[in-house]
Amino acid sequence: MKNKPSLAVNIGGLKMNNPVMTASGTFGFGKEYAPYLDLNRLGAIVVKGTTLKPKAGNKVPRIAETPAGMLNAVGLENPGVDYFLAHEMPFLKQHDVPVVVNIAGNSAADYAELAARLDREEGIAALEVNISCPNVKQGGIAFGTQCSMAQDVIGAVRKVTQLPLIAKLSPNVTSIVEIAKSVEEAGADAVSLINTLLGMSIDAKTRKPRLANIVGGLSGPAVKPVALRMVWQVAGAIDIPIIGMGGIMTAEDAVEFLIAGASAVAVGTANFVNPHATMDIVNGIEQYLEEEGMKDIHELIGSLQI
Amino acid sequence: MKNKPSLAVNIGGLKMNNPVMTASGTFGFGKEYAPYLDLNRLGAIVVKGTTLKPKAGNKVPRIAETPAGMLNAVGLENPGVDYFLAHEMPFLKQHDVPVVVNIAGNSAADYAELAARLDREEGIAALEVNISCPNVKQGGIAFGTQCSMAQDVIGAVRKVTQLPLIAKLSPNVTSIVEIAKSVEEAGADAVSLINTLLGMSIDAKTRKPRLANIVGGLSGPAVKPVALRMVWQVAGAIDIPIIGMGGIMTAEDAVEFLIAGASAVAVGTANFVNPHATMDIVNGIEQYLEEEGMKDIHELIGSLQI
Amino acid sequence: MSQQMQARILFNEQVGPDVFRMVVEAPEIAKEVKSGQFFHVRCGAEYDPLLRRPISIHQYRSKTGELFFLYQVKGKGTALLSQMRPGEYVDLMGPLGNGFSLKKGNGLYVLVGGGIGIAPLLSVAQDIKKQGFEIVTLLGAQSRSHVYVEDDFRLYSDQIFIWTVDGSSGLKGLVTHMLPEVIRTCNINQILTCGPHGMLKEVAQQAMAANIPCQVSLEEKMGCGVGACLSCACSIKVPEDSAFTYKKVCVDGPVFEAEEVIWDEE
Amino acid sequence: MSQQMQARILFNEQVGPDVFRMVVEAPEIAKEVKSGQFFHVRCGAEYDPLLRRPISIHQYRSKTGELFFLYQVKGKGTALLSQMRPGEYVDLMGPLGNGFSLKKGNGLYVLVGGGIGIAPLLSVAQDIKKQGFEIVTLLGAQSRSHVYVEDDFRLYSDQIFIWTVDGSSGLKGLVTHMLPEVIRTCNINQILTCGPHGMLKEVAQQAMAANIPCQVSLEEKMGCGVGACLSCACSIKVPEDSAFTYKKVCVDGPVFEAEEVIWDEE
Ligand SMILES: Cc1cc2nc3c(=O)[nH]c(=O)nc-3n(C[C@H](O)[C@H](O)[C@H](O)COP(=O)(O)OP(=O)(O)OC[C@H]3O[C@@H](n4cnc5c(N)ncnc54)[C@H](O)[C@@H]3O)c2cc1C
Ligand SMILES: Cc1cc2nc3c(=O)[nH]c(=O)nc-3n(C[C@H](O)[C@H](O)[C@H](O)COP(=O)(O)OP(=O)(O)OC[C@H]3O[C@@H](n4cnc5c(N)ncnc54)[C@H](O)[C@@H]3O)c2cc1C
Ligand SMILES: Cc1cc2nc3c(=O)[nH]c(=O)nc-3n(C[C@H](O)[C@H](O)[C@H](O)COP(=O)(O)O)c2cc1C
Ligand SMILES: Cc1cc2nc3c(=O)[nH]c(=O)nc-3n(C[C@H](O)[C@H](O)[C@H](O)COP(=O)(O)O)c2cc1C
Ligand code: FES
Ligand code: FES
Repeated sequence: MKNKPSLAVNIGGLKMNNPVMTASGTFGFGKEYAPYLDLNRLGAIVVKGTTLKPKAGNKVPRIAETPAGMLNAVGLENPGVDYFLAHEMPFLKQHDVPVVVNIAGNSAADYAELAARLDREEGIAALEVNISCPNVKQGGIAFGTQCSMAQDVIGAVRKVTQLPLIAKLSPNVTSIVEIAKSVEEAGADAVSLINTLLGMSIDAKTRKPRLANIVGGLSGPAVKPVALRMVWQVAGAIDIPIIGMGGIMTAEDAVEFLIAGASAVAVGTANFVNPHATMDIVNGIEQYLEEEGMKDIHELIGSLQI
Repeated sequence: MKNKPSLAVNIGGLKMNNPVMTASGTFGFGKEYAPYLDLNRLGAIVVKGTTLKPKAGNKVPRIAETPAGMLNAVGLENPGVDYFLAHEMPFLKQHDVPVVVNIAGNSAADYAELAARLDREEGIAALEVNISCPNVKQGGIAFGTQCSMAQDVIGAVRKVTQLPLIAKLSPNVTSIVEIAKSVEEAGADAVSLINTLLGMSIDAKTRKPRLANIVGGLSGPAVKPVALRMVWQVAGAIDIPIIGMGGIMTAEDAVEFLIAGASAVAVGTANFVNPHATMDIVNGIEQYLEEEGMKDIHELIGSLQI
Repeated sequence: MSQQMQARILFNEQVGPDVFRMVVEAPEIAKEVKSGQFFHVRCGAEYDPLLRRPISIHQYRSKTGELFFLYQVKGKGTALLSQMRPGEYVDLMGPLGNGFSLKKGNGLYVLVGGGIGIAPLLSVAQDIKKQGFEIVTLLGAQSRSHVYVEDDFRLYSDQIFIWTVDGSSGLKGLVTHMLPEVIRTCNINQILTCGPHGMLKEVAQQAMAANIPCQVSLEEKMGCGVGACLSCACSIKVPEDSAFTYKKVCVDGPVFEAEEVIWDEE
Repeated sequence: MSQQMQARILFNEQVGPDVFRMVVEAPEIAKEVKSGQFFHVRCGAEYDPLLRRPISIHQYRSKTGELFFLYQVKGKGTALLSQMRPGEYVDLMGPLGNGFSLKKGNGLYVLVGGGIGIAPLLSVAQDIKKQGFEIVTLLGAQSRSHVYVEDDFRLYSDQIFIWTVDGSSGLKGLVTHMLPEVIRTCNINQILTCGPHGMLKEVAQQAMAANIPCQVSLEEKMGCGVGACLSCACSIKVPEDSAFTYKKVCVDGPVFEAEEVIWDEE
């Protein structure tokens, strides 16, 4: 019998059976998509961005569709870390899938406190530090656009946790390479790229912004070329692994990110369009490897032919 | 008889009958689209980026389609300023439409020499200084991503010409507002935003980049949300007028840019999809003004309701 | 349970200037659906438009396994939907949301629908009729040509009143003008309503003032449809100490009790 | 003159596993087109796919005002095109490009087509036949099922040879294998060819070695189709002192003389 190719990857200590993760904020806490797929077949579940205290989030409308994309300004609505641990983790723990918690805060101290809290909990496989959310007034995006602040946050979190630490970067910067280097230096075990591009939509009829928050984050196929470019640029500049995301809809898209140098991928907006997109992508990557005669996904990672 | 609304705008000394321009590099030297529309009905024609010496440009493939967008890496192919003046200007001069020359160079001195050369010529209504082309190795994008270099180039050009001077900015920056402020300070009469977003496309089958140049500039509807956001941000920060562009396909799109604060718009990729897009947009803006009971386009500009 | 499926289109016919009725074959699903639930519909195979569109169940026939949708062409998505032909397949996700739940009593039910908001009410009317109760239906529209599937409603309604803003059909004015009279004169078990937000608010307030149970079907822009993206927040009263400020139209709704909704927020 | 138009589709039928023939009504244009020219076709109304697709004229009938296209479904654009139905309208821009120009002489013409590259050659065959000249046609394909519209070519060709890579139809091997023999045994006015780049290069080199005029139809990814965007650069010999290094497939081509092309570049 033919052996299946190996899809397993290790993202800075986060071990996954396959490289397909969910993108934070697009997959809830996992249970929402349970009717549509077997959660155990995911590489990892990255849950909605979590903060110390509950956050109400922004007013509606919170989303607007754009050509081949969407803007969102959810504003980090979440029930807070305590609620998450009490009410969402139990369900996730029933599964055999790594859980990555995406964290956000208003200061380096916030992030550190949250990380310390999660570090003590069982069943959490890694932390993804969102230093790039464009939808909150304070902090958020600023952390991700200046190297020094990015370093402060990652450094503070690094001090309080042994968990694999993934820095999630903003694409709204002049040099993604500089930011990536600075978080690597500050002790990140991996980077996630990209978060959403800052965008805006206006209703010509009412002359009002289509989002209550005026601006929001652009995601979906529209941003894929930018995401792919950033993954490729960063792959050439840092030694820690990259989780690539931004507009991945199909296995072919995922393969492109792996070729560009990502060691894993996250699927976001695609979940809304196709609730079993992640499964299709896992299967499709496996099929691609078989067709190409590759025995291990690492043969594919960073294999761009120039 | 009902009076038609006034569509005339003045962009830092560049007077146009309507706010609809062509985006540099997407409309050749005008003659290419002459079979499809009446060039005299355009607000202005912005010609292909021009350099002192002829440039061969990049190898093919130079374009790749992406979801709701396209990447290009033409690499500033152009016959040089002398050829342009001898062979392309005569045709343009036969028309009654302002001609804006988009210029590029490898150093502030290059730009200044080119600007000085064009300043002496008749029939040129304005200069658009491209400090943002992502497709040339040297210079190009670097000028547009650092305030000091942007200022150097614009300052050098400002010294040698009285023509209306438009700075065309790159969106691949952390703060478009800072760059816009710095070119305003250096003497620009207007800004054009946005040039293309740096992107990449990979062919999963061959594992090669789809562009010979590896990376290229993303344009088309996919980038509209980013462009609109930048126009809105910059409109709140500078006093010189803005020419908005990036994914404008229809009059409704154009109206959105005007609402966000652009005083004129440029149509790029849309020309390839619909060769008389510019005319449809001029007509559509006029109709919008009529329907809204507006007598002058200036009632629309910057009219975002927040 | 909610699922994603390719359903074969049996009919897709125009029933008004901008309104279509689509009938699809979905035998398993047609047995499970509840009136007031919706499906999240993919309107094209490419990425523009990208997102699914929520469309309510208009009617379901458990026996024949048919699902009906009544939809208005608003933009790109619904325009593409209207171009689909019988024999083709449409990508559905659902049934989603909670649906209406009928409050029992010895009175009658009042249905109030405005615009395309009438869509889910036909299914409700069917349910009520099956249980042998009386129905008074009030339908509001802009003008005569915007009164859709009136005959279907007549089939189930004991009394039906059509209101048009321009008076070109039925009575002239807003459908809510008549509600006070209906409330005064009838013994009402429950009011069930769907339509523009302003109408819902008016209906809800009249019902609450008269202490009549009232369910409203809300709308909000949706991403996922399953509670994962938090796009569809709506202002619903929650306990002071709750970790949540908003509820989600897609999973907590789209149907809410009138008194749960915070109507003052804009 | 080139224009943009909405042309009514008369037929759009499958003629091979992945190949379709579309016939549209375009009376004015059908009078003006030249074999070897192409149309820039919009394949969908939304923004994905965004760009037009270049498709050659396969046949034109000035009398009935019909234009024929023969196209292979490769990706999104051509897939959408194949779903269009008679009675619908397709958005065309054209005719574009230079087209083939026949070199007169007292010999015959050789047509060499590979894959879907045969599309424009049928139109050329018609032109040549109208002028009473003899035609030898060599068509290459992957396998039997990839030999399209063979009968149409038989209609105009005095001799026709089919080559398939797997030998499942006609002769086994590459179509270019036979060219030396044809060149040796025939008095050839001109060779006209369209197909994969490797094939064109081989044909061009054989023709040049034998001093036979040869026109090749090139392909390159296109943006505008009218010479404005500089996407479609191809390496053509230009004078040393020219301001240009490249020519444009869309306006300077797609048909070039074999000796103009710089074949060594990759
Ligand atoms: C629970 C629910 C049930 C619905 N049932 C029906 C029905 O049975 N029949 C019917 O005709 N319409 C119904 N609608 C409204 C319908 O979803 C929108 O009219 C439709 O999404 C418009 O899409 P479009 O592409 O045609 O328009 P566009 O304006 O191009 O849509 C652009 C974007 O806005 C969103 N959007 C626009 N209007 C609405 C809206 N009112 N609610 C939610 N999202 C919106 C779209 O999903 C899309 O993301 C329902 C809405 C909800 C929330
Ligand atoms: C002058 C000319 C004439 C042509 N005539 C015909 C014809 O008669 N019949 C036919 O079947 N094909 C013809 N082609 C090729 C045809 O244009 C492509 O197969 C088609 O564009 C593929 O589009 P797609 O969306 O199906 O595939 P995709 O792969 O999804 O296309 C993606 C992108 O690549 C471009 N592209 C892909 N292949 C080509 C190509 N070979 N040439 C140019 N651009 C390409 C598309 O335009 C699009 O921008 C011609 C090409 C040229 C340049
Ligand atoms: C509705 C929505 C909510 C999101 N919330 C978060 C979040 O809480 N934390 C975070 O790091 N990223 C968040 N993101 C960004 C995604 O995780 C992802 O980086 C981005 O959407 C790009 O991927 P995509 O194009 O596949 O969606 C959110 C995206 C969307 C669309
Ligand atoms: C093929 C192509 C060539 C371009 N060449 C130039 C150029 O020479 N100079 C320049 O300033 N911008 C150039 N641009 C950028 C456009 O002028 C415009 O800023 C950008 O495409 C965004 O607008 P759009 O989305 O409407 O195309 C080019 C764009 C395209 C697509
Ligand atoms: S639509 Fe995603 S949470 Fe309701
Ligand atoms: S396709 Fe634009 S120049 Fe040829």
